[in-house]
Amino acid sequence: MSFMEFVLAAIGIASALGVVGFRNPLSSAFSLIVHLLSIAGLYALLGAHFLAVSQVVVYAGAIMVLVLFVLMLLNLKSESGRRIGIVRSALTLGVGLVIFLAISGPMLAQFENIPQATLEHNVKASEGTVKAIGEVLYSEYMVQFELSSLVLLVGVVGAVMLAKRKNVQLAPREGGMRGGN
Amino acid sequence: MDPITSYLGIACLLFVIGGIGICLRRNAIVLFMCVEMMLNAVNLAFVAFSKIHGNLDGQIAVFFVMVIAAAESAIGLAIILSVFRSVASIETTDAAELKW
Amino acid sequence: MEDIRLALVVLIPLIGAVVSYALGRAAPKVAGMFATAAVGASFAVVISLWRALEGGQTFSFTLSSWMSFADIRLPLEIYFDKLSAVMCLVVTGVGSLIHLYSIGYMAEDESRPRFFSYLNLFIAAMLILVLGKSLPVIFIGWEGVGLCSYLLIGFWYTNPEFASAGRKAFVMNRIGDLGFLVAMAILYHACGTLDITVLSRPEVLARIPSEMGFVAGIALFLAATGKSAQLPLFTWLPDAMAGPTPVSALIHAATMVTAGIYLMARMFGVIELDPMVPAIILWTAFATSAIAAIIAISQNDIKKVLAYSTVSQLGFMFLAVGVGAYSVALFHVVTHAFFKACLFMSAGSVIHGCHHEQDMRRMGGLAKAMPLTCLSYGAATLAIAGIAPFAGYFSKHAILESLAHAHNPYLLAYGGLIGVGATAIAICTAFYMTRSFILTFLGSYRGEGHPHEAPMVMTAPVMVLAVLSVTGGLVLNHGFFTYLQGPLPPVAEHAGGGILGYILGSVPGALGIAAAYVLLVIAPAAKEQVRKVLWLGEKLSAGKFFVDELLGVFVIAPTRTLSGVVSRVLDQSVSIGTGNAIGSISRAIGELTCRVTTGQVSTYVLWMFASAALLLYCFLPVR
Amino acid sequence: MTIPWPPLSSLIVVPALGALGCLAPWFSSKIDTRARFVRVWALGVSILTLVILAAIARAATMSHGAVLGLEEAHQWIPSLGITYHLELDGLSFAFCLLTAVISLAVIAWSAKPASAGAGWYALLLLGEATVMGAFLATDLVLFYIFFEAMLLPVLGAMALWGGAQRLNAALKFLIYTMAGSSLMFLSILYLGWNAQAMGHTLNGNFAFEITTLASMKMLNPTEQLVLGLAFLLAFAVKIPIVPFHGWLPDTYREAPHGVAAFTAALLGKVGIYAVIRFMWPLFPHFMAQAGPYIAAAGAVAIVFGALVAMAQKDLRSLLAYSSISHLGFCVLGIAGVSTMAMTGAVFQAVSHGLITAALFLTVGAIIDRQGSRDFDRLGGLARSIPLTAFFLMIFSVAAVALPLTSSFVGEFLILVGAWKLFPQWTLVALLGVVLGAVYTLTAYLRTMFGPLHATDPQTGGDIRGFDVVVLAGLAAAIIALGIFPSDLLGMISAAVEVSAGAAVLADNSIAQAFSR
Repeated sequence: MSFMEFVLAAIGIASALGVVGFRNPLSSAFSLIVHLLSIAGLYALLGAHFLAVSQVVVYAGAIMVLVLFVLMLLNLKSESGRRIGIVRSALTLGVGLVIFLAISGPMLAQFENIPQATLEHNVKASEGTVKAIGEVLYSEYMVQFELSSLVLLVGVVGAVMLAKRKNVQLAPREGGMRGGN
Repeated sequence: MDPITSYLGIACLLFVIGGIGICLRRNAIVLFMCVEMMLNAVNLAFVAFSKIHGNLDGQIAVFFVMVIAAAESAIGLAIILSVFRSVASIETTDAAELKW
Repeated sequence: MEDIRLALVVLIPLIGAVVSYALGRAAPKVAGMFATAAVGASFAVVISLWRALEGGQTFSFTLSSWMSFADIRLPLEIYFDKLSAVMCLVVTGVGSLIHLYSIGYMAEDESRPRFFSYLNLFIAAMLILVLGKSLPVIFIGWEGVGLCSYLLIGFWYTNPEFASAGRKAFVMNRIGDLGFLVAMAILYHACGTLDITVLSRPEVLARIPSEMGFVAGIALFLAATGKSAQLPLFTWLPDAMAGPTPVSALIHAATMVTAGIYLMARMFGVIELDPMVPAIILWTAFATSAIAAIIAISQNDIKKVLAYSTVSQLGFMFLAVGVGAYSVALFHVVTHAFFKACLFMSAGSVIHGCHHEQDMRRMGGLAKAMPLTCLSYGAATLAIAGIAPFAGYFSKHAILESLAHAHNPYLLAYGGLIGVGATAIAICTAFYMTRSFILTFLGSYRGEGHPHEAPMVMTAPVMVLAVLSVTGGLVLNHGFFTYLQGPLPPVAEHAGGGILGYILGSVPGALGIAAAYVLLVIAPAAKEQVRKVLWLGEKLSAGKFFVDELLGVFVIAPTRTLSGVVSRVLDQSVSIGTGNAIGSISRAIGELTCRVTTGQVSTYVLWMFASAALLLYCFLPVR
Repeated sequence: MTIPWPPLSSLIVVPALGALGCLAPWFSSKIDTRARFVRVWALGVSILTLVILAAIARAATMSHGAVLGLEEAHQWIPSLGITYHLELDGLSFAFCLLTAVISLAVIAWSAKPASAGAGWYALLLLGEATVMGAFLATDLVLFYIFFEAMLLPVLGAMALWGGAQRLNAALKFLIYTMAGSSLMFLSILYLGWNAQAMGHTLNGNFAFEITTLASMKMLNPTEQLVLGLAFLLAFAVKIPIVPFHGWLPDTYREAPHGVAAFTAALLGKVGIYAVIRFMWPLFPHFMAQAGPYIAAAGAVAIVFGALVAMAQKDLRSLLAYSSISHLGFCVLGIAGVSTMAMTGAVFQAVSHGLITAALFLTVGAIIDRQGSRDFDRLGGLARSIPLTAFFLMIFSVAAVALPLTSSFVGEFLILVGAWKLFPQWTLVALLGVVLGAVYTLTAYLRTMFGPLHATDPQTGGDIRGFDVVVLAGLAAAIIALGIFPSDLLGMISAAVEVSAGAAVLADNSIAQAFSR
């Protein structure tokens, strides 16, 4: 593991913890930006150049701008003072630990003994340059690519529709049929 | 530890951190960000797999995930906005209308 | 032989009921006349039928096939023989007189149309009762007269007590009807028919199993006790005096209450299947008659005296039934119809004349104010007291005589005792009737206002009945028993005749009259002495033997309590409660489990992750 | 298999289409004149149904003599052996006639909930169609569908226009009946599967048609016991037999008057009908064993219902419990193989339908006009509303089974017929005759007699117009059936004998059990 990789991974994990840990959502958002950038770095180190750039542009750029925009719009406050119960925290951490062990254990075991030669041989084949990605995308994944554009279109229209509606109040809760005798 | 498997380990860790965040936080936007974080963890694993297997399929998958995530974030944030309009809060505890 | 006239007998009063009401809505005065005319017309048809009834011929008419289907034959058929003829003549004859009387009595009542409509309806029902060819058809009339009785007792329904009296009469009759239904069920299954002409044949009756014979007989008698006010179901009759007086005269003296005797006479074959049944009838009748006579002594309401007297006389009739002298019982039914209707109508005239005063203590000296009424009441009193040659003498005498001839294995040596007791009751009867006469008509007037004689339309029918009370017995005495020998068993020939016989036979009545005259007029002081000696009797008499109270404590109150307990405990708590409890338990489980859905996304996600962790832990090898 | 003209299906289809027609847009307008149109339309449809029924019966009696026996059969779901099979015999005819008459009466009755519009008539016509279907279907699956479907209109009308506790009552009704009938559905499936497993069916399929199933005699006593109990539970809830009556007081108290009349008159009758039509032929052995218990339940219901009715202070509750009491007679009648008692039970069911519907309508008129249903707040009404009092008297008298009313015929035949089989229970049942008189007359006394209690004499008006025609028609029907019942009795008994006769043939033990 190279130094760069180590640093980026450390920043990524730390900023991830920051996203979860900061009480102020704005801090979380900025922390997430840092996290996304560090992941972009890791992509670059893995040879996925196009994805690294996309990550910066789409995630750290567009999506996070949107998030920040919404946060500003909603006149954000810190999360209300209600504390998270100790039991619940413990339970969550325990579950997290189990999942981590359960996933990472077998996965690491699966790929532990990959010969170095294979990896080095693969470096060239898996180098995600814009050209390489483009060739695959516009040949093998042509249909999916076009469909994804549709998804984006629907997303845009839906977002506009949802955000546009005004004066729509949820009906007040009714007692329903829960009247006892 | 092998460098490439350490990527997988990091991905797992990030995924779990995101999950823990969803379980513990109440702010809908933070929840949303945690979801993005989990997606990123998986993306990272995909890229690592791409390298392990020596082809670009993993990276293509990441590309599509990004596209979907972009659409999802647009819709998700719009939903958060309209929920905020009706309950004047973006804390998930306050929007519990659908229970029972 | 089919004869359409038979249908007319019933249909004319029925149509009269509808038309007189409809007419009466427009012109109230017409209602009474029309109703009277209807009954009169029916009477005329009955006479024409009766005269055609020669040489054992009978008439019948089928109105509808009714409950006939598959192999079951229960047509709605009416039937006219000598027994029916006697009853029909009494019902329509006395009935038309009472209708006529009612025109005057009810002249000031707003609801006259309703009254006459009910009255006509009653006549129709009573005619069905006595004309029915099978037990279910008799039951139609049986229930029909009960309904009319209910409606007429509660005629002035704005007084809740009157309405309750009607309900009491109906319910007590219903208890008797149970017996009727049971008897029909037994007879149907044993004999395969309910036709009374078939059921009187010995070879058909022989098919009834012996233990069922007893049950059927007792069940029929139970029916009769309800309708004819015998122990223990007689308390409704005095209460029934709440109705207008013509109703009391027609229904609760002359006709409906004798239906029980008619039924006994019709079904005598069943009654006599088990000798235990006549014995029970005899003792019940004796007890009823004695109790009612004793109660009548201490009554002050003129109608109540007559009511208890009716119960007592009905007991007398059942005495005759108990010893198998059915035509004698029927004879007393006829004479009783004459003199009791006369008494009631006279009493009605008195009540009418005294401005609806019924208490004898506030009457007195009315002989001067209403001489005609006094005359008729006196004649009827002599008749009921059993003074020769008045009508009551002959029938009572015949009953006492048939008691002497009684032979029933269950009576053992007590047959004679009943004869003696019945004579004592006869004395009693004479006593309280004379008492009522003296209190009402002799002495000086103790009430308020000016009593006046009833109008012609009322006195005329009363006089007719008075004449019948005087002569009816003498005229009928000769032919009556032989006339009824077709449908009824013959009775032992009685001596009766001769002036000496008349004088001896009148002794009990004369004793009673004399005793009453002595105690009330000649030596009132002695009355207190007698009261002291007979204090227990007086207590019982004044308290009406506490039959109502006993029924209240042992029947009505337990039923009420049971009703409340069943309603609250068995129904609300147990049946419905169990259902509700099951519902509540399910709901509680639901309430508990739906706590899982908190509406908190974080919690859901935690559940999801935990489940995923569990799955992963189970299915992936964890290093 | 000949399909008569008009076909039997028209008895179901005409009211169903009529119900759809009620909802057509040209009726939905709120304008008064148009609202009147929908009433005329519904009346026309229900009259047409009655006419069709009469025409079918007339055509059948012309060609077949007194015995009706019309069938209409189509394949429906051949792969499952489910057929669309309708049959009109005397038994069905009696109940179909009742259905048509009661529907007509309830639709013609002018008083309906204030907020009810075209939907009221649509639901009533739908109710008529489904009940009609239940009385005609001979395929068990088809019967089950109608059996459940007839709940919907009633529940809908109750939930929409009922009293204050309407939702609770509707829910209770639904749960009770569903709990009862779900086991029956399983049993029906078992029957169909069993027929296939035993290889008795034509094409190796399931079979659900009653005559096919009954003729197979394939159930052993244990199966009969289990399946019979499941069927019995469904019908015991529906009739209802004590102690499965928990839904009834609430339903009859909360439903709008017309719906209460409809429910009381028709729904329970399906249970009576089904016991004769399905249970006796299918489970003869079980029925022979259970007969005394059913008779006991009937007798107990008579006395129980009467005692509880005596304790009621509310007119509608009193009617509810009196209904339990009167239906006890029907239960007593169907407990054993006796043509007399069974015919009487069917007749009593028809008669009770007419009387109870009439009573619910009359009492509804009193409650609506006096604004109270409590005895303590009523009284002396005979003077202010004489016409209502007159009709209430007629129907009360009919309810206590006075002769020359239809209920006497029914009760008399039941009591006399059942006496031979279950004398002890018949004696218990007879007590109900007395108690019935007590509570009925007490109710009449406390509403109509005595001093006037109503606070404002202006509130109460007498019934008038069309309502008088409805009540007079019902009264005429009750009395006509009381005087001339023999034709209907003949039709019913012919069908009952077929059903009970099949049971006797199928199981010798019945012949032994009931031969004396």
